[in-house]
Amino acid sequence: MVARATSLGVELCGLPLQTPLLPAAGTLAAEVLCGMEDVYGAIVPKTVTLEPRAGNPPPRIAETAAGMVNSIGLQNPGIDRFLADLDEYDVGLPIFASLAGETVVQFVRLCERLFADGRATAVELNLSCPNVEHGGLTFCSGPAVVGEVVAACRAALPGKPLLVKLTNEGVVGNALAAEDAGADGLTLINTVPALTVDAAGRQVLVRGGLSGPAIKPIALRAVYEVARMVGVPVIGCGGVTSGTDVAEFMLAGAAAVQVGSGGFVREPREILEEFVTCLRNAGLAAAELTGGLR
Amino acid sequence: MVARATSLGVELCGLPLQTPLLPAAGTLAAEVLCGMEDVYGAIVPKTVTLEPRAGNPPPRIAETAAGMVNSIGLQNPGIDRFLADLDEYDVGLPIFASLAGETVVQFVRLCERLFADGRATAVELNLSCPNVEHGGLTFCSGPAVVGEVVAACRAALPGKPLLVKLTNEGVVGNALAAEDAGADGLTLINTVPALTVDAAGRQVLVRGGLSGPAIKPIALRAVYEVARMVGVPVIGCGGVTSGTDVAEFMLAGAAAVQVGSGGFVREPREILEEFVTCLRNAGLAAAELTGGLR
Amino acid sequence: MKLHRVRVLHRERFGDHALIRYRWTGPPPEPGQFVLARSAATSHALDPFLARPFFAHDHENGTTSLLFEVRGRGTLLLSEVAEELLVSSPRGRGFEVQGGPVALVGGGVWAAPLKLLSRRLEHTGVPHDTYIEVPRNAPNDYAVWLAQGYPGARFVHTGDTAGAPWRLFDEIGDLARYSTVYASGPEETLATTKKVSEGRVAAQLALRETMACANGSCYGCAVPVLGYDGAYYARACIDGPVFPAEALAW
Amino acid sequence: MKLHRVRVLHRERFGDHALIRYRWTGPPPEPGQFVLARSAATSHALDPFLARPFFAHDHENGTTSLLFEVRGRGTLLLSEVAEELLVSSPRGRGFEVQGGPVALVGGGVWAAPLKLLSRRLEHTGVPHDTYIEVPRNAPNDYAVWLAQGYPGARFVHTGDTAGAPWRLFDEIGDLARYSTVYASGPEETLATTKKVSEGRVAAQLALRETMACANGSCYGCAVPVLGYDGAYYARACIDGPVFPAEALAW
Ligand SMILES: Cc1cc2nc3c(=O)[nH]c(=O)nc-3n(C[C@H](O)[C@H](O)[C@H](O)COP(=O)(O)OP(=O)(O)OC[C@H]3O[C@@H](n4cnc5c(N)ncnc54)[C@H](O)[C@@H]3O)c2cc1C
Ligand SMILES: Cc1cc2nc3c(=O)[nH]c(=O)nc-3n(C[C@H](O)[C@H](O)[C@H](O)COP(=O)(O)OP(=O)(O)OC[C@H]3O[C@@H](n4cnc5c(N)ncnc54)[C@H](O)[C@@H]3O)c2cc1C
Ligand SMILES: Cc1cc2nc3c(=O)[nH]c(=O)nc-3n(C[C@H](O)[C@H](O)[C@H](O)COP(=O)(O)O)c2cc1C
Ligand SMILES: Cc1cc2nc3c(=O)[nH]c(=O)nc-3n(C[C@H](O)[C@H](O)[C@H](O)COP(=O)(O)O)c2cc1C
Ligand code: FES
Ligand code: FES
Repeated sequence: MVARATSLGVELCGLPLQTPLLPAAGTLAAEVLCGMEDVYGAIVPKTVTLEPRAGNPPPRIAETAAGMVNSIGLQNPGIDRFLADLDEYDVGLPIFASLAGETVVQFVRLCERLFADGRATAVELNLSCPNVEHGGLTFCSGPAVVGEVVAACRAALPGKPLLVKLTNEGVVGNALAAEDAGADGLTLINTVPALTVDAAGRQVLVRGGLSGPAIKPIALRAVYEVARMVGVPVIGCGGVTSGTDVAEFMLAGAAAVQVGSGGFVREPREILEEFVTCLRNAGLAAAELTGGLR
Repeated sequence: MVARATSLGVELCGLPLQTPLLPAAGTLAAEVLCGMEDVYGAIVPKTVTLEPRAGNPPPRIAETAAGMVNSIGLQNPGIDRFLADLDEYDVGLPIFASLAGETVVQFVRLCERLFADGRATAVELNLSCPNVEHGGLTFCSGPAVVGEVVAACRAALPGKPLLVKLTNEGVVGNALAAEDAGADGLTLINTVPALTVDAAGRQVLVRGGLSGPAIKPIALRAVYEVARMVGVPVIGCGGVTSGTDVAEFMLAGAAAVQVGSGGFVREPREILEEFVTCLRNAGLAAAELTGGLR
Repeated sequence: MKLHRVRVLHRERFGDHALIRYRWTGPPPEPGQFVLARSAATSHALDPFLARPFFAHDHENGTTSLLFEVRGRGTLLLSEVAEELLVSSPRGRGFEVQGGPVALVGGGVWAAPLKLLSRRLEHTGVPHDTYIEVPRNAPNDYAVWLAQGYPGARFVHTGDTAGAPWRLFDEIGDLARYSTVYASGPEETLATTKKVSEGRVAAQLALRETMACANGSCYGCAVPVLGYDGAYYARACIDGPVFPAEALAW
Repeated sequence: MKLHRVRVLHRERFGDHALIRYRWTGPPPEPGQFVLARSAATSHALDPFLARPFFAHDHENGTTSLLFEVRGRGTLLLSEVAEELLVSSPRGRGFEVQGGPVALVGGGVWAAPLKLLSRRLEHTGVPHDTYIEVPRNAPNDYAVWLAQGYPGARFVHTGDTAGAPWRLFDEIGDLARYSTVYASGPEETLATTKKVSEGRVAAQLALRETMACANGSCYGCAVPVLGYDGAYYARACIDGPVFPAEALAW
């Protein structure tokens, strides 16, 4: 119901979205989409790679103060199976497919497959994955690498909105490089590299990425700094658990907002309803919040 | 009392410390040192600059999920007054003076003053401050800048232990550069750039640095990655609020551990006592924990 | 994840073990299913971040109960400050109940889901024996306290050292007289159950893999299992938390 | 910061205002001093991270009380889940009490420290009048509830719009008949007090600057004041929270 209120709609890269809320990649399975049709503006499936990936051995998650560290290792069935099952994600909303490769060529191959298939409305490049051609540094390790992979994918996706998802480290330089290379939008931020230690067991518990409320101030800063510098829309992501959080990200400059681990502890519909209350109190439409700091 | 137990002692850059616990720079005023003589291994006063600094206008702090963002702006009375009052920090423990400059020359000038004065046992360079010669990027913006300032300070402090405190961003490269340039130890990490937004007031609340438990997994990761790469000791810092946290940092590779904002919410003595309990349970001496992952 | 606000009806502590009963009028839990729980009083706080998973210990007349060990912050808050809880609906795949006779094998507080299972077996007339391992160093009256929940169970005092589960199975004797062994206990008990049951008797193990989303979204609760084309990681929250022993690639 | 575990003796709510009394046998608070408080029940949780500062509202016979507005997570937890509190010793520089007659000027719940101040004035025989501003849109019996704490106080119903404090001072009339005005209220009330007192009467203002360490370490609670050589930032936690109006560089 809420989602029908016109004041919730936003435009992203020329696409009208019924709400500014999106799931963050890797945090919402197709199995739980039912009943979410009016909550989200678009659906972002789990990142897919060219080949199937088994993922990392457990333990894969550890709770931390107001957050969690995960090391899933991009477990996914590969692009063939992904496309075969893509309709499971179809709840009448645009689908933004999240892609990751180990080489630029793999990224391009994935884009070509997505483009040929045609069902995904937009593509989100997950650049926080290791680049095997650069000694395992991620595709976010610097503007040159970002520019290269984004330009290559841009060419493979004529006319299709291309979002680029970045890590916090070096975010301003990487964002500018992505925009220069043709990105239509930027998703900020992926998880922050982190570690948990089991002191009693004297072992590393999980070496992975930090998400959740703990990183919200870091993500807000990234959105704020980047939105001032680029001309393309920014999608905020990191630690959203409430409607106020959504408003904070939009005020900081985001055109839309992703909910990741916050969806594990709150019902996304409740987050949206709180956001509606924020809008009512402010007497503003969702789209008016973006960059609406006084 | 606790502090006398020999099993708590560690060695840092050739200095014997009675405990591995230090206050983080800027988080413990001289006024509250009384009674802390047996808790800490050394005292780290607030960062001092060449000239007095008024600091930033309020609001300077905002609470966040399991943490806080601060933007104090290095309010301090300048090196003259600092040295005049330095004895206020003298509780019979070594003093590690934290220094910050806006140029390499200012850093060197500060080192010379400290060296001439002689009372500080060691120096900690706070490189997370803006470098006016590099368009306001911090002195942590890359290995070249780090190398330059560290080498210059090294030369100005013959024979005095030189610690270099780094930000998380680019920490491995910067750490290697600092070591190459002659650092005797590395303090990891300073606050993480962050932002808080007041959604109701539609304004930025504080644009500053995130500290507290929220960043502990990020700091642990930095310590872990750097300690594996360098030969000099690492001092862990970020989100410590308990004795278990101290143990986690040492297991991840830290030779000593700083308590910053955790001291605002817990009594440092209690943290040390919990750490003693950890050691007892493990049947280990403090120094044996460093890098003691199984 | 949708969490429902429910009223706590009863709260009990024994040492570091806690029993909580709450009003639950939603879909009743199947044996071996779990719920997520957090203290409603502290739900404004963002730490602890995740809700905690617990097996449904029992369910009767609109009352569900949880039996758990107080380990860290989450369980401490649940055991102390919670007039009201936030709980999920029962989730996951529980025990599959077929014919009997069957054996229920539990370890201490982690026998939790066996209570609801034995109620179901009682109800459907499946003959079953219940064995519960109690560490030798447990307080004297621990078994007595635990026994309230498991009428007719046999409490086996094992050593607190490694190898304890083997002693348990020595006591149980020939497994071939059972059609299925249902196990819920410490990791070692589960592993031993898998070993001793292999080729002799079907076994179903209730796993307690760390979870985040609990709805299949995060792939955090990975359990290595054998599929048609080799081993892969199943998700304990939706493919389990109960797995057939032979499916586990341990 | 050392926090002490204390028992809550009494708890009261009126709308979004709360009154808490706790047992305190440490050094008694001076009027205008503050304490840090957090709920002991949730002290294992790391969020909310910081303890919350509150003026000592009252103190008598080993019982300290706090009067506060329930605003966010911290005050909500304090008002709901706290059989026990963790509190600091009274801290900071409070009101300086000299001769009289004096005026106490408060705004709603934020008049909190004036209660202890009036007790002190009563005790030392300093004549004083108390004026407390109540927003016109407050519930009918709000002033009645508040009045329990301030016998003899005059409750002035102001508008809820900007300019309210001016109306308050209209009611108070000529300030020159007082030697000091002590003010504790919303920011606007403090600012207005500074303005109207300038050159007429000494004024002392109780500030509620956001705090982290509360012991002078973090420089987070900066208040711009006029020093010998120009304006600088004082620390509200140790140089205040009460400041002479003329010292403030607002
Ligand atoms: C499906 C399922 C059902 C469960 N049912 C029960 C039950 O019926 N009764 C019961 O007592 N417990 C049960 N558990 C375990 C229970 O969820 C954990 O003990 C609880 O989450 C710990 O929370 P805490 O905040 O107290 O501890 P934390 O503070 O989170 O952790 C305390 C210590 O335990 C360790 N720890 C926490 N969780 C795990 C884990 N899953 N595996 C290994 N180590 C861990 C931590 O590393 C830490 O050292 C179940 C778990 C699952 C997944
Ligand atoms: C010395 C001192 C004495 C105080 N005495 C009293 C008292 O006697 N009675 C009383 O009701 N309050 C008093 N306060 C204010 C009280 O500490 C805050 O209202 C409380 O900390 C809010 O905590 P919370 O967790 O409920 O709100 P939060 O969740 O922290 O915040 C709720 C909202 O209030 C805003 N907020 C929080 N703190 C402040 C602040 N200091 N200034 C401006 N906005 C803020 C936040 O931005 C947020 O929008 C005092 C403050 C100080 C520094
Ligand atoms: C369990 C888990 C799995 C994730 N998987 C992916 C993924 O496949 N692709 C991706 O781009 N980001 C992935 N992320 C990162 C999130 O999309 C998001 O960027 C990050 O978690 C920060 O947002 P949050 O704090 O709201 O969770 C994952 C995060 C979590 C917690
Ligand atoms: C209020 C405040 C003031 C700080 N001032 C300084 C400073 O002057 N110099 C410095 O090197 N670090 C400063 N820091 C950073 C801390 O020393 C520490 O690196 C950081 O807070 C992370 O540790 P923590 O999480 O334990 O607080 C400050 C931190 C805080 C919270
Ligand atoms: S807990 Fe997230 S997939 Fe199982
Ligand atoms: S609150 Fe830290 S200096 Fe005042």
